[in-house]
Amino acid sequence: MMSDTPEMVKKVFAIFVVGILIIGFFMVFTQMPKGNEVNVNNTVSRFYVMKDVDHATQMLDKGTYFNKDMVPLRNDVPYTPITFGKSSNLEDGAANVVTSIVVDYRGFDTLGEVTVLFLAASGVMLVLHGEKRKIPKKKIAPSEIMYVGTRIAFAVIFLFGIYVFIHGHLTPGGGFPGGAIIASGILGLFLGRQGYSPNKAGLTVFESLSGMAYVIIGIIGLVGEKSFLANFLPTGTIGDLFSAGFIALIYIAIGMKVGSELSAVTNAMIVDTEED
Amino acid sequence: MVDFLQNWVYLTGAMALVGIGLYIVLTNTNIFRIIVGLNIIDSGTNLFIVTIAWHPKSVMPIYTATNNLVVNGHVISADPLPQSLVLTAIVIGLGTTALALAIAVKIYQKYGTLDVRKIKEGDR
Amino acid sequence: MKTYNLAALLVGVPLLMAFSIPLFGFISKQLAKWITVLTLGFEFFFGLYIFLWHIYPFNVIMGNWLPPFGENLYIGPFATVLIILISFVGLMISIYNLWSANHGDVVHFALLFLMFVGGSIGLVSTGDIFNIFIFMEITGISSFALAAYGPERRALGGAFKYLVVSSIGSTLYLFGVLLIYTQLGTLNIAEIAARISQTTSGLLTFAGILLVAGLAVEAELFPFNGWVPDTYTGAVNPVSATLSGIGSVGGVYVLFRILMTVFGKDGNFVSTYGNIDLMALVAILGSATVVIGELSALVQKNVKKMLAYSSMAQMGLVAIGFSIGSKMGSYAGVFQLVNHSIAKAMMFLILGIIVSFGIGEHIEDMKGLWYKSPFLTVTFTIGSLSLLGLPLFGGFWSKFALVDASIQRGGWYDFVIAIVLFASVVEAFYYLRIVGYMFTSKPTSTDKIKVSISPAVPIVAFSILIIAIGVFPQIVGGISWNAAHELTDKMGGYVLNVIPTIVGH
Amino acid sequence: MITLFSTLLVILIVAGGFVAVFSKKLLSSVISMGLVSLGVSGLFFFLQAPDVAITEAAIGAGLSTAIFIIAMKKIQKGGTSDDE
Repeated sequence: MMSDTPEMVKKVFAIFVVGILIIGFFMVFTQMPKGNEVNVNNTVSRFYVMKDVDHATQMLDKGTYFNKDMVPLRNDVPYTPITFGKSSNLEDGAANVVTSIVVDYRGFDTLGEVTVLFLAASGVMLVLHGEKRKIPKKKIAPSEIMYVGTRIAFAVIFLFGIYVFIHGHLTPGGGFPGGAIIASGILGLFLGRQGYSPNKAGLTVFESLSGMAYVIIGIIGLVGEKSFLANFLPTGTIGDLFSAGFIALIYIAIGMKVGSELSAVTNAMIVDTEED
Repeated sequence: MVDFLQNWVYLTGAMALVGIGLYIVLTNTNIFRIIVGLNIIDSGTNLFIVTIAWHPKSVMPIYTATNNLVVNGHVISADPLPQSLVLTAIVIGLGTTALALAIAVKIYQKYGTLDVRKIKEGDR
Repeated sequence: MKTYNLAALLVGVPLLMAFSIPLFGFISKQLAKWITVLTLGFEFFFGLYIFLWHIYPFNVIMGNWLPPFGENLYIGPFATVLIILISFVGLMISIYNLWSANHGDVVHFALLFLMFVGGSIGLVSTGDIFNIFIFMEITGISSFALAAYGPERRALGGAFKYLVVSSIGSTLYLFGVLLIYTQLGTLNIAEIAARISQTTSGLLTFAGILLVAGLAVEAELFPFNGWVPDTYTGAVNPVSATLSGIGSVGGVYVLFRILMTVFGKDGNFVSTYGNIDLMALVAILGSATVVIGELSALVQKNVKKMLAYSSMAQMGLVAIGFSIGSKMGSYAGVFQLVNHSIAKAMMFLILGIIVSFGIGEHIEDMKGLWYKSPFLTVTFTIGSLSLLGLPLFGGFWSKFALVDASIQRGGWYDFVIAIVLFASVVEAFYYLRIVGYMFTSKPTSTDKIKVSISPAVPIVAFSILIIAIGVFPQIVGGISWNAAHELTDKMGGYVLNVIPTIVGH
Repeated sequence: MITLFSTLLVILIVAGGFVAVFSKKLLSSVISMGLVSLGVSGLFFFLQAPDVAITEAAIGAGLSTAIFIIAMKKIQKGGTSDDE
């Protein structure tokens, strides 16, 4: 960064900056509340976990939610117990609370996050544009075991990725790791065969369509439920596969999008790395 | 008491990672190493965020047949909101890394070096 | 609480179009650029509709979860004026791009440009402190890629520097957000703003410093703006215009939304909670930015680098205006932001046309431009005169308001008068030097520069707007005044419009 | 028991970070960065965040490191030291 300063001055400066930052953080940590009580109960997450946001909103509309000192009465909102496998027609049906926040309560964040990844992939293609794949001069014949092995492994990995994002609302995982798993399967194909290249146009179409599907799901919510990215499907019994309304749809779109995007990034980076 | 200390262990680890990453970014001139530093800062940030969402007595925020998140009207799971923010931060970190690497590769092709100082000299 | 959920299309339509641009790109590259123009035209007219039919202020609820539980967009007067500004500048630059963006991967360039503008619109309208981080990353990542675009290799170094500084900045911002979350347990700006005084002050101060440090990168304030000259000089001219005219607008908006609405303590003059008055801190940083930026611009021989440093200095003036903390100061800040954005974007575009005809960027190369192209010379002069604040041009009113506000504030803010005068004198010196070169020296060759229609449209539109604002300042003045009201009266102007039942101080 | 194990993991992660700082070879720096990510994802599991753990393992530790190594191979500097 600083080109003219000698090495030693730079190191001392760096240690100084890092030291100030860390001392500041530790001074702050001593002030953070850490008692015996889990402090989730003082945050908005309490209602996400109890799936009771509607109730809390009604209290807020009546003006009883914030008291005179502006401390929200987060412990006073009554709750209905949720039993796994029995409670049904909740406001949000996902058993995995993190998923319900990511896709439902704060779904707009996730739309932005998908966009960030999409832009990064587009940026990689913009920056690396104009590179041609060089035909390798001496072809190393791929080992038969490697070739067959990666193809079998790809099938397994692909199915596992799909499993991960379809069950995103029940088990840990979801669209992003699912897509990344599929992309790593495709990475395996690159290793298994020299000169392998996925269908680039197909990846682009897939990527665009799944991204558009996400936004269109949002617009269906706007038309049907009067609010962008609102859930328009019924929520079944918590813990069932078909229980979380539109969460599964969105996670399928995200999974396909992330998978094709990361494959496209890998492809763009790997072009030209064959030996020359 | 041990549980309380445990929180500090994680926080110390997170801050150490952020410090190490920042040190790498500030002192190195090799572009790839700077990107390594940015990645380590990201890991430290994520660890920090997940740590402040956690409490020694908490359970994971997923309803299963045996895992009940609300006991006596009190939520006992780890805070799911920061966890969902971390998911976002991880994906954004990957995007930044990929773009930075693409720019670095292009820089190497155009300048023939990865050293920040030599790139500056090349521009003059 | 007024809601108007259809305005979610302000963010939804650019996203949908951006996702579909690769498909249109299969048909034709020109079509991809036209999609950008059409989408930004939609944004601009939607913004005008919100403004002229006076629909603002309203909320947009996402997913039927009311704030503070879900995410919302809050579009008040400040957001309205910035949405119109951003989409107008974006629309104009996209028309310019029809002519200028020709080499390389045009489809992805159009896509990233569209999402840069769309992300900035989301950034100024969102009502959630973490959502701001997301939109900062959207604008950030697209601008890194845009800055690296172009035939020249110096673009890459600038883009990489911007990337490193900006990702460290956004990490600091994220730390600040999470520290506030540990105390208040919410991410909604309105609820944080109402309850900010409940936090421990040490933590609040530290979080505030982290947030300011993170946001100052985008807002081009002093210790964090080392990337500005390299990136602006390296990028192709439309991209420099975009970064200067749109990117910095979003950065300043978020900085003062955080400082004045979230951290702000109402009074005669807005100050912040915590051990340090962050408004005063930003005033000092802004003054340093003005002085350093203007002096660096003065010694530059490269016109593009001069514009980059001048852009830095102008953002410093904007920051000073807001940080005075009074209604008049915020008015001056908003007004100055509008003027700077329009004039600087126009001048980068003009420079782009000049450079494309094989004339260099050096100040000597501007000699005798009048004989080659009177059109470009006149419009460049209009931009310069507006920036240095001559009467009858837009910049005059904002600098006038800035001086007025600092006189009202009094005390040690008197030095702002000196800084504004200093800035005007220095700007007059280096801009009039270029203009003088353009008019006086007769060049050896007088090949006429023929400007085709698509780059001429934005330049004509920008210069007409500058003169219109100069003659009728009430075009921008009225809504700027409303925006200043929104910023200085945080409960009535912002918080109660989002959560009506929350109890005030 | 878990306490002891996770403390050890934190120490390992910080040690990995120091390897990334002081190693002469770029490749070992990158590999130790991947190990840091992997260790952090293990910590996420102890911190009751299985979602984050899976995502960090797949994206942070897996794909990031892979893209890194592809990019390094692209500039043919895989094994050499980075004194250029």
